[in-house]
Amino acid sequence: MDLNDTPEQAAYRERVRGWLAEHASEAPRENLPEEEVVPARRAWQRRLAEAGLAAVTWPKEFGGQGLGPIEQVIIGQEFSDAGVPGILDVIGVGMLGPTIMAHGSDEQKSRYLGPMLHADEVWCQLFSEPAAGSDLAAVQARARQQDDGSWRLSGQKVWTTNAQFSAYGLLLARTDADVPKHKGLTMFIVPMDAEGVTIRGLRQISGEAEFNEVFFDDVRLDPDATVGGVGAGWGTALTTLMFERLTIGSGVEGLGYRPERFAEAIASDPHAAHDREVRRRLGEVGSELLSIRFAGYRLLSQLQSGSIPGPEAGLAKITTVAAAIEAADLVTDVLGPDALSEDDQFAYITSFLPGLKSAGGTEEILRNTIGERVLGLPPEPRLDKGIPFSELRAREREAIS
Amino acid sequence: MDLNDTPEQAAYRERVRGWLAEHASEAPRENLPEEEVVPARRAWQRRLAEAGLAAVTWPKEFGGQGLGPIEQVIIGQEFSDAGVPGILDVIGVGMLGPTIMAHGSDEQKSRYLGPMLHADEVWCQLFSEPAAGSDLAAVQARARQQDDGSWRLSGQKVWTTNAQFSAYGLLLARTDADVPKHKGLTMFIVPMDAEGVTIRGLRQISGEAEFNEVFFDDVRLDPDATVGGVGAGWGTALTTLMFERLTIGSGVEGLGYRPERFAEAIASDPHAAHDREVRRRLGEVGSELLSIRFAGYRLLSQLQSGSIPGPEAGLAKITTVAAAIEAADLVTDVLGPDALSEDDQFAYITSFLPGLKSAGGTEEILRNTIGERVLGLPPEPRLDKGIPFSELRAREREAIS
Amino acid sequence: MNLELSDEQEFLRDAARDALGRVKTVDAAREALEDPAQRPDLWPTACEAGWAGLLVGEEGGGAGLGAFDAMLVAMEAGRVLAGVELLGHLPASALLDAGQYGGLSAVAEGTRRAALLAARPPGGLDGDAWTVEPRSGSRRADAPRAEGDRVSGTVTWVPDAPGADVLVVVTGDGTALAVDAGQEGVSVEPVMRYDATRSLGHVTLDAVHGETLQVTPEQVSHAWYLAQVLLAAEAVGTVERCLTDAVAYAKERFTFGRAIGSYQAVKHALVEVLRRRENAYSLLVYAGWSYEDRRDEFPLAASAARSSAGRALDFATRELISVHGGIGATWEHDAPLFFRRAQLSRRLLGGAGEATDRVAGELLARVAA
Amino acid sequence: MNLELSDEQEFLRDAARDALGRVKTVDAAREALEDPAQRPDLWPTACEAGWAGLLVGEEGGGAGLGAFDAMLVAMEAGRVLAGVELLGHLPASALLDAGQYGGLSAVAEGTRRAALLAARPPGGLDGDAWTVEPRSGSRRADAPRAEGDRVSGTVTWVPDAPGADVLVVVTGDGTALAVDAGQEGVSVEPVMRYDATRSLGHVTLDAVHGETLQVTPEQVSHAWYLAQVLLAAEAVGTVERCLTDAVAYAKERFTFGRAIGSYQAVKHALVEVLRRRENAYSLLVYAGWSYEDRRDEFPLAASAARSSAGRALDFATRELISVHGGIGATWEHDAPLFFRRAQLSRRLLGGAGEATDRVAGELLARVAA
Repeated sequence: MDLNDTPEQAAYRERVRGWLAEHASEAPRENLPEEEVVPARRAWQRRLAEAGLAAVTWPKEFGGQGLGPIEQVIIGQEFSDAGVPGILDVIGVGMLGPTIMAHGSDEQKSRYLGPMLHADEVWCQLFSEPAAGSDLAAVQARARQQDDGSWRLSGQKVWTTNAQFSAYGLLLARTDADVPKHKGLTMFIVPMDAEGVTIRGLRQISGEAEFNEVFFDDVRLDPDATVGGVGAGWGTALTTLMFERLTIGSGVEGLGYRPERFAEAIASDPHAAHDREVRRRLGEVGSELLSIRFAGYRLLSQLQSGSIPGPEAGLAKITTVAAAIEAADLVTDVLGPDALSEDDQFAYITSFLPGLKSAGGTEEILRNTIGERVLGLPPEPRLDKGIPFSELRAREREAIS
Repeated sequence: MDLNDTPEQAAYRERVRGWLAEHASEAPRENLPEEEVVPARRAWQRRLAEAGLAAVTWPKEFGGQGLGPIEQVIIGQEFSDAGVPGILDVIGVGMLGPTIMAHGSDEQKSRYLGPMLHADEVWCQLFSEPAAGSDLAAVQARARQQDDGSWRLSGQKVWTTNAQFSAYGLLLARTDADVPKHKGLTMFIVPMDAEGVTIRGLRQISGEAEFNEVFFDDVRLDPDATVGGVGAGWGTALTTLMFERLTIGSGVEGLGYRPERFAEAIASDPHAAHDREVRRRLGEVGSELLSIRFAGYRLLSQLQSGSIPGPEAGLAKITTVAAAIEAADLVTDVLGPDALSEDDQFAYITSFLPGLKSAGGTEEILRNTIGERVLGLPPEPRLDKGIPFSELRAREREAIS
Repeated sequence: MNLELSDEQEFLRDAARDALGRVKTVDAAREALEDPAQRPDLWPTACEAGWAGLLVGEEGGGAGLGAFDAMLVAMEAGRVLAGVELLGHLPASALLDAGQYGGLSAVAEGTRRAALLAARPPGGLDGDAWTVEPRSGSRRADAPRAEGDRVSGTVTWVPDAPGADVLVVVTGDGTALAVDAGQEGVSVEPVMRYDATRSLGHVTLDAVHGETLQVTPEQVSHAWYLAQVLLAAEAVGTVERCLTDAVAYAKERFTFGRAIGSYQAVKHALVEVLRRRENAYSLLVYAGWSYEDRRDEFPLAASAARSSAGRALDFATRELISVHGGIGATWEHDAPLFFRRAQLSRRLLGGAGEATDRVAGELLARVAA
Repeated sequence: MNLELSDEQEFLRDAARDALGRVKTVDAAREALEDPAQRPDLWPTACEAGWAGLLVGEEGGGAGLGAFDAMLVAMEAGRVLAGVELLGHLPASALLDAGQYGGLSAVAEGTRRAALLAARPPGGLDGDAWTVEPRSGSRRADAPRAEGDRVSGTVTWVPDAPGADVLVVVTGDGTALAVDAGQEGVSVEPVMRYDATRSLGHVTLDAVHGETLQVTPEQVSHAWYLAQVLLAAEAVGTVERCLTDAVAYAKERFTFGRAIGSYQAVKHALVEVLRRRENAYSLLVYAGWSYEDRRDEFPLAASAARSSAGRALDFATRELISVHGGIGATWEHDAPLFFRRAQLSRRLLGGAGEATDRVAGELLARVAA
């Protein structure tokens, strides 16, 4: 058991540190005016791409370094220690680029990957819909092929991060409603500036618009906009989701909810720090958050030995969200209503976490998946198997009415 | 809103009190040697029957008083205050007798109800089986009719209270396996001394045998042993279960888990009584147990106004079991390992409650029922509807192998 | 024994639901987060409905109803997040009535609105003086002090203080005084935190004139517990609303070919909301009954009700968001408004945690006695 | 970075599973409840396997392995409820090694068994003296005291004290002494509570001779934390066993035409057992790593592991009963034996609650520093 770097890793870490010592000052400053943030982070990603630090796990042929997830983590740790941000387009570089590498045509690879890597074109992921969240294969956004081979797309996507400054989106649409739901899907590349695309910020509990809704009104797509073949969209989407799990997996350590952060707030009230009830609660959430830190290190060990983390890695998210909710509740119980000021860091956690709970699929679906795939428990009866999507929808409408 | 008696109720209470003042000394003493307990309680029930206090809700024609559940509750309260036990055969008088009144033949009523009331013959309920608990309609005990009209019964029942000193049992058996499971059931009266009946104490966590297993090996039953008609056993069973809910409903007040009982143990340790963590936990379980007391009073108000409690009354059991488990845990945390001595009252609670959790159906099934019947949520998909029982069993065997 | 609602109580409840239903209070709760001026003034509604004098005896110009009747109104207010100033006014009015305050009839009519400068009765582990909520942190602050008929001190997070005409002040030794809020030396700073439906104020008194009320220590402490049960009743109303909304959505939202309410994870969680609602409501009944018939149990009952209802509210509002998935955590949805209500209420008037501690304190005192 | 088991560790674990698998320890756990003589003596197994000297350095005749290796063995013992006397012996042996105790090689071989008279390091809210478990109640008791080389005092609930040859005694000021258990003035009363697999004793010392060990205060306190992580590791082993058994039953038990494991209520609860197991195991890893490489974090890591594993054990054993329905609460089923183990373990060595309090204490001290 060893938490330390191998000699090769230590050497790599030294190189990253060396680069940072020289260039950290070029990173975007904190507290930039809102309109300057994205341009500054674009420029910074470009700088990182030039230095070979933007997409270390990409193959060299696409401009990456052909390295492993551990090197990615080392970069994350060193950047975090140096207090500088990483790349702007984590979604594109971490998930969508690799999907295009796996399923895209040679033209798509040569056209899109370079500008993505250098943040000349930022990407967004257009999968979830209001009625297709955990049940992603239920997407209703509809693309119909025209006689000239082009497509017409209509529908709505939601929870789209970065849509407002993205050049392209990778979009999952239904191209055939008369076959079972997993079979009638196709993946598309959509230019976000196309006519008929409308982007609207989606405000969260806190009032901030952390996500977007994107509406498509008869948007024209080129015949070669499909990725991975017509009707094969579900398989393409699974690739993206696998990379999503990897991206999240290697970026854990509890989303930055270190137990010390909450302990500090409590220590500020000496009365509370000596209250056994407060200490019991702090001790419980503290243990949970510490365990996540080491669950993260265990995951890295797995990655390093070449295995892809299983669905049980998702348990860390459940733990983190629950513990951070409880920790923020505790701090607010101690500090009183003043900790609920909208600009307070704990009020922000309180507002932010309820939404995070179902991000990337609800906890219920995650527990189903882990119960079935990890523990080998039998699945729920499925009422939607083998039934054409159009009939499923008709049944739903009937059941509600 | 009024917790007090109506004048009629007050008068009734006075009469009960008056009788008790005169006769309480005839009640079985506490701490009788084990072998004297049942005879003494039999004699006491006979005494109560003579005084018209044994089956107040039974119609007069069967020896009852034709009164309502409130009078039953008043008796319970006064007996409890006087520190004397109630009747021995709560299951027979409360649930099985009323079932026979509803579904039995005239001969059955005149033959069985009198001796039941006077505890000359105690009864037991033979419904649950090892593989038919919450899913009661899955019973496998098999009764086959013979050419002479008599029946031959084989199978196993479990969780049978009082079996070891019962004269009769009311038994749910399968008489036709080739129809869907609710349709092939029949209810029987079974003499517990018949040849082929074996009774075995079932020890619980504590080591005490609070229940029995009963085995039936080719037991002969008379042609007139059926209650409510061949194939109509499920309907008959539902009547029993309805009276079971009523019996439990009017006997609540938290199964005697008064919050003061736990507070007393904690107050014995002045250190603990000033520990905020201990107080928080005591306050929470105390609130839960107090709420059950008033939930019980609300239920009585409902009964008094003539309504039969709905399935949501079962929530009180969930609350009570969970709160008492937590309360016993708390007390043991405070008092340390010594509270785990086998003869300690809190160790007994700790041992007893895990089994109580699933008594009368698991919490999961109860929550399903309440969700569907009270909140109107849609049911789970049912895979056993309309399928012959024999085929269901075959499918199970296949799935496991 | 009858714990069902009387005909009069059903009428009171239905009338409250009707009166409050005329204003879009839930929408206003959202708008007021960005512009507090959007908070509707419901005091005229309260006066018209007779709620202002609900706990004032008939001789004092009130309706002479009981604590449970007040809870029925509070439940309706909680159901629609209506910011009626009853949490401050009703407990204060009960104390003004008990102390035969001169201006009682105007208070009962509601032409003069009252607020209780929420002082906590002694108890628990922190000594035997009355204390008040600190501005922040968990240590308790000293209650105001009086010298003769002059009273000074600061009380923070006072429900319904902004705009109140009469402030009922409790000092460190448990004396209650009625203070005219219009006089010099009284300063009320309105504060809004997270839930825009609730009017709160930090009040500072600088040697202001007060009229000492002739009340018993028990009456003073019961005013605090009245505020506790009103918070509890509001919470139960909100829980019921959350349950209704969540059940409706669980029936119409489909995933994997089934309504989500058919899945045990959702179904059991909603039954858990119901279970908590039932328990909290039973304790409201206990509190209402003890206020009338067993006054020595009122502190226990009120604390248990606050504790139970507070936990139910926390659970129900989180569950409402959770059932809705991501959409339940968006600004335009109602769920976050109920959630905000839960978050703030949990930390007011000693916090739900202190109420739980008081339940333990009462139980331990009971067995020691 | 590599937190996977090394080949040697896998071998150690498999060998332990194999050695303990030769005895029907779970059946013995049931039989011993009625006849403590049925408790199998596993100490010869431990000696043969080399566990006695696991934490003693090679110069002292031991294997010089790490804390995590000891946890691997404890996990296997927990998995089958094996009553091996490692909880007492291993922490004591680590301290005897650090203090260069004369009879160390016999301790490392296991021909002389050691036990730690579990004294709690200062910390938390109760002053800065070492204390010991009280016989009952939550107030802590004074640790033994030494005058010269004579030591007196009573320590209750000492794991593995009956039959131990060397008692490692910690006094109120944190001095550690090795006491020969065979001498006059040493009395060990064996006690059994609820879980018959665990050997416990109340020990009284009446001015007995002790050999003062030359150890640092940190080393003495880390012996306590070693016992904490061994309890935690045992618990994780038991949790894993509970999960395996519960999953197996959930696949084969049918109700309403479906295996019960297909219902979300059962499925999600079993995943919750897994989640708690994963968290507790991650903290064992933390504890093992910090013991080797970051000793100042060991008290935090060990306390967190004990706290997390204790809660996991409580949950898993209840869930195992629950999945089985009524049958899981019967004497002949294995589930109650795991449950009994959880109930007693939770209250030993300060209790899981104190470990949680220490996590908070360490975190608060860390941010204050």
